[in-house]
Amino acid sequence: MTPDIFLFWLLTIVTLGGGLAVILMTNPIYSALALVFTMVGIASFFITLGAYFIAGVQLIVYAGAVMVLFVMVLMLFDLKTEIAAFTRGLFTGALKIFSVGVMGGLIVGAIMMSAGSLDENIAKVNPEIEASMSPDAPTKLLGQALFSRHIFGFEALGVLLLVIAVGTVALSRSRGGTHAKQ
Amino acid sequence: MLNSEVFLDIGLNHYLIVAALLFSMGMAGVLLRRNVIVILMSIELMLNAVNLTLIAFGKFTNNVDGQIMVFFVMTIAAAEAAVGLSIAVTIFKKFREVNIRFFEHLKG
Amino acid sequence: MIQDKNFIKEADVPLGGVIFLAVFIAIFGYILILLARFIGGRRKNNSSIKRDVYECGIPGQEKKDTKVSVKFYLTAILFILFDIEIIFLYPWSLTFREFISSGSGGPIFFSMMIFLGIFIFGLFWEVKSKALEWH
Amino acid sequence: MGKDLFEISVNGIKLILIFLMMVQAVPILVWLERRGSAFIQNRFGPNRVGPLGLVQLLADAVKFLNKEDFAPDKAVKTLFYAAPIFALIPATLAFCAIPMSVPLTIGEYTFRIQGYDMNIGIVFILGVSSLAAYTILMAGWGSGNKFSLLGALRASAQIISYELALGLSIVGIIMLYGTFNLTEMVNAQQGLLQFTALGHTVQTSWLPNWGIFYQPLAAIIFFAATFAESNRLPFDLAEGEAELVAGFHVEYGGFKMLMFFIGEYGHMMLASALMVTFFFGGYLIPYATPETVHSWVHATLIESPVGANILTTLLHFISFNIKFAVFLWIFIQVRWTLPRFRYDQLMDLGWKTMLPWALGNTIATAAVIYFVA
Repeated sequence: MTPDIFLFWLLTIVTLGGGLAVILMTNPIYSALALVFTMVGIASFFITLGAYFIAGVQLIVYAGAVMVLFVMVLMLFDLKTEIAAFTRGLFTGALKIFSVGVMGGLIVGAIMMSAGSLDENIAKVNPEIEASMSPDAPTKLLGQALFSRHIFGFEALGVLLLVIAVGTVALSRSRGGTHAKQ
Repeated sequence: MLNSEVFLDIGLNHYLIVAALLFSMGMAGVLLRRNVIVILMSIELMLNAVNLTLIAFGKFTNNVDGQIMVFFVMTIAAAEAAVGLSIAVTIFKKFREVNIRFFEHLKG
Repeated sequence: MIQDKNFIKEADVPLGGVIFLAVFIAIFGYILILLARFIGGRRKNNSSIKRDVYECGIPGQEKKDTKVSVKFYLTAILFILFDIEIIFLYPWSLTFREFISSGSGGPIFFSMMIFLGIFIFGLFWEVKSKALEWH
Repeated sequence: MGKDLFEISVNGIKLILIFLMMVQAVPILVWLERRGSAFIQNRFGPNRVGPLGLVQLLADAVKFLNKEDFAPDKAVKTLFYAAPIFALIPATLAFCAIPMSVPLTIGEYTFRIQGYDMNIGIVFILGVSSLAAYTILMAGWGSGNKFSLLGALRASAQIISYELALGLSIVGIIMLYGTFNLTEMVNAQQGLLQFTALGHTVQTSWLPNWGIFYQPLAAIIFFAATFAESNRLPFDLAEGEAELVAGFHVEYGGFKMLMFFIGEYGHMMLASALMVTFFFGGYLIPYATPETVHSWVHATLIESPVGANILTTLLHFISFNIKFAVFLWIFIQVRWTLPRFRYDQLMDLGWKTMLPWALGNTIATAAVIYFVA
């Protein structure tokens, strides 16, 4: 029972618990904080999977920026615990839960079926990372791949972010703004 | 079925199943909840489940493209959350209460 | 003796230590609060005025929800967008020297300068469009 | 976490010791602050309780413990109590990643004088310290008070805006050292200042090879941004203004208030430790590399190898603490010398001056590395 196996099961419980809490909590602020918990759990999953830089990015971008926006918006428009948190109608609700269960079951079944299809002779640990002595080998690998083969995608994202920045400012200045001239 | 081998050596399937469960939770959240902001959060949860699958495949096939894909998915997810929330805010200003059924009254 | 390189490879990111420390601090903080509640003085005067919301002495006039300006969430959105552009800078700055030494530094440098150009244009537009005006 | 049980337990105790060291350092810093401010304002400061008022802080802690544990009616209980607990976590997690001395080798074990060695040092510290905005939002929302909510939103908006400038100034540092790992950064700052420009190397004889000489602008921006991160003056708009009284912790009293202080001082300690590690050579003694110090100690002072190891580690730990104390004093000094910003000046400074300057610094560093070095 080496530590990192125990760690995996601990993280599974934390992340899946957080995921459930996001859906079941009636007060949206509690579900937002549960989502922060899930994000940190997924960042720890990335660490156990060896993608250290992506775990750092997940912590900074998701847990540190996107969720702060969610919590801030929820607090700005203080939504009390709503009465009608879930969809009305017992039958439609049950139908939805049933369809989600079927989909989840199909995915898990597909995973179990394709258990052995991944050929086993892939080295347990990435040879390039193992070879280089510097601690930043995994991130350097990522950087080299990102800027040698995926430069176009990287530039396209730069333009996308500019478009979003302009869009949200225009959207927020629409007539709804509290300071807008009604 | 619960022999110790399943519990002890963590393979690719364990990560995929965890990601699948997270994905179905996100989908259930989108279907069941009425508050626009909680629906956006469930979409974030689904996107994170996809990220987890990408990274798991990246590790077990020693290929770094999975991590680059996660990079791009994160950017798009953050952009989507930003735009989605500003729409939800404009709705809140008009109808003083954020609920999914107000979306039909949007013009244009 | 002092600085052997391969020592770093042993556990790249000791996640166990991080989780253990976080849990320990949470328990430590919780015990502190319980301690303060247990040792703290008994509630002699528990009038409703005391438990009212603190408004510099004036009894609270209105409910909690207020009209709060839109600037806060706009800053948060712009923060996310510019934060992602900074995140792209990290792997670039790490591998910048390797790319130069391996000869192909030119395209990397100029592609990042284009990216930073877009970043600066976005920031310039935000400043000019008075989106961040905290009047 | 360690090869066998002994090493794991040592690592665990080390983590707890670093956390307790931070919690213990807060009363000393508060005492230093009150005496320092008294010295500046030409008065005495606490000197009644015990010699030079040192026990005053212990008395304050006991007084805080005796305070009644009060929560207003409108407060959201769980968030109200979760906020002070969560205030301690980010600063300590980040502080434990900072190398404080040379690794100590006793027998076949090698212990590092730092909580844990991360191969993504800086990114982990940035990620964890970006979680600090939640404790403020939780406190603001949890105390159910309209003013504390407004104070919390202002404080978190301020922290967010300055995190951008912080992130960008760190890019310059990563380009300089070419690594995320803090131990590698400190090792890169050994010896004397030398750099290669257009082919030939320039060697100075008396300047140590510290980061401040390569990246002065990044150091200034980083230092100013960390002031805003820890809500220290002149950036403490959250609780400074007249109508906000005490900002997000207006409804807190007794020990919960003290925990917010511990969080704030924790961020202050983290900021000064990072300044020392990035720009002032971490635990290195200015003109000597760890090997020369070890051989000097082995030759002159102690014969036994284990003793020499311990002494070299101790010397480096003392050099780290001296630089650390200098920066803590600067943090306290600035509080009593600079006036407070208005809120729109504060946000303008963050978005319209520090961010462009940090961008300019990144572009300039990249250009110098590409064209010159």
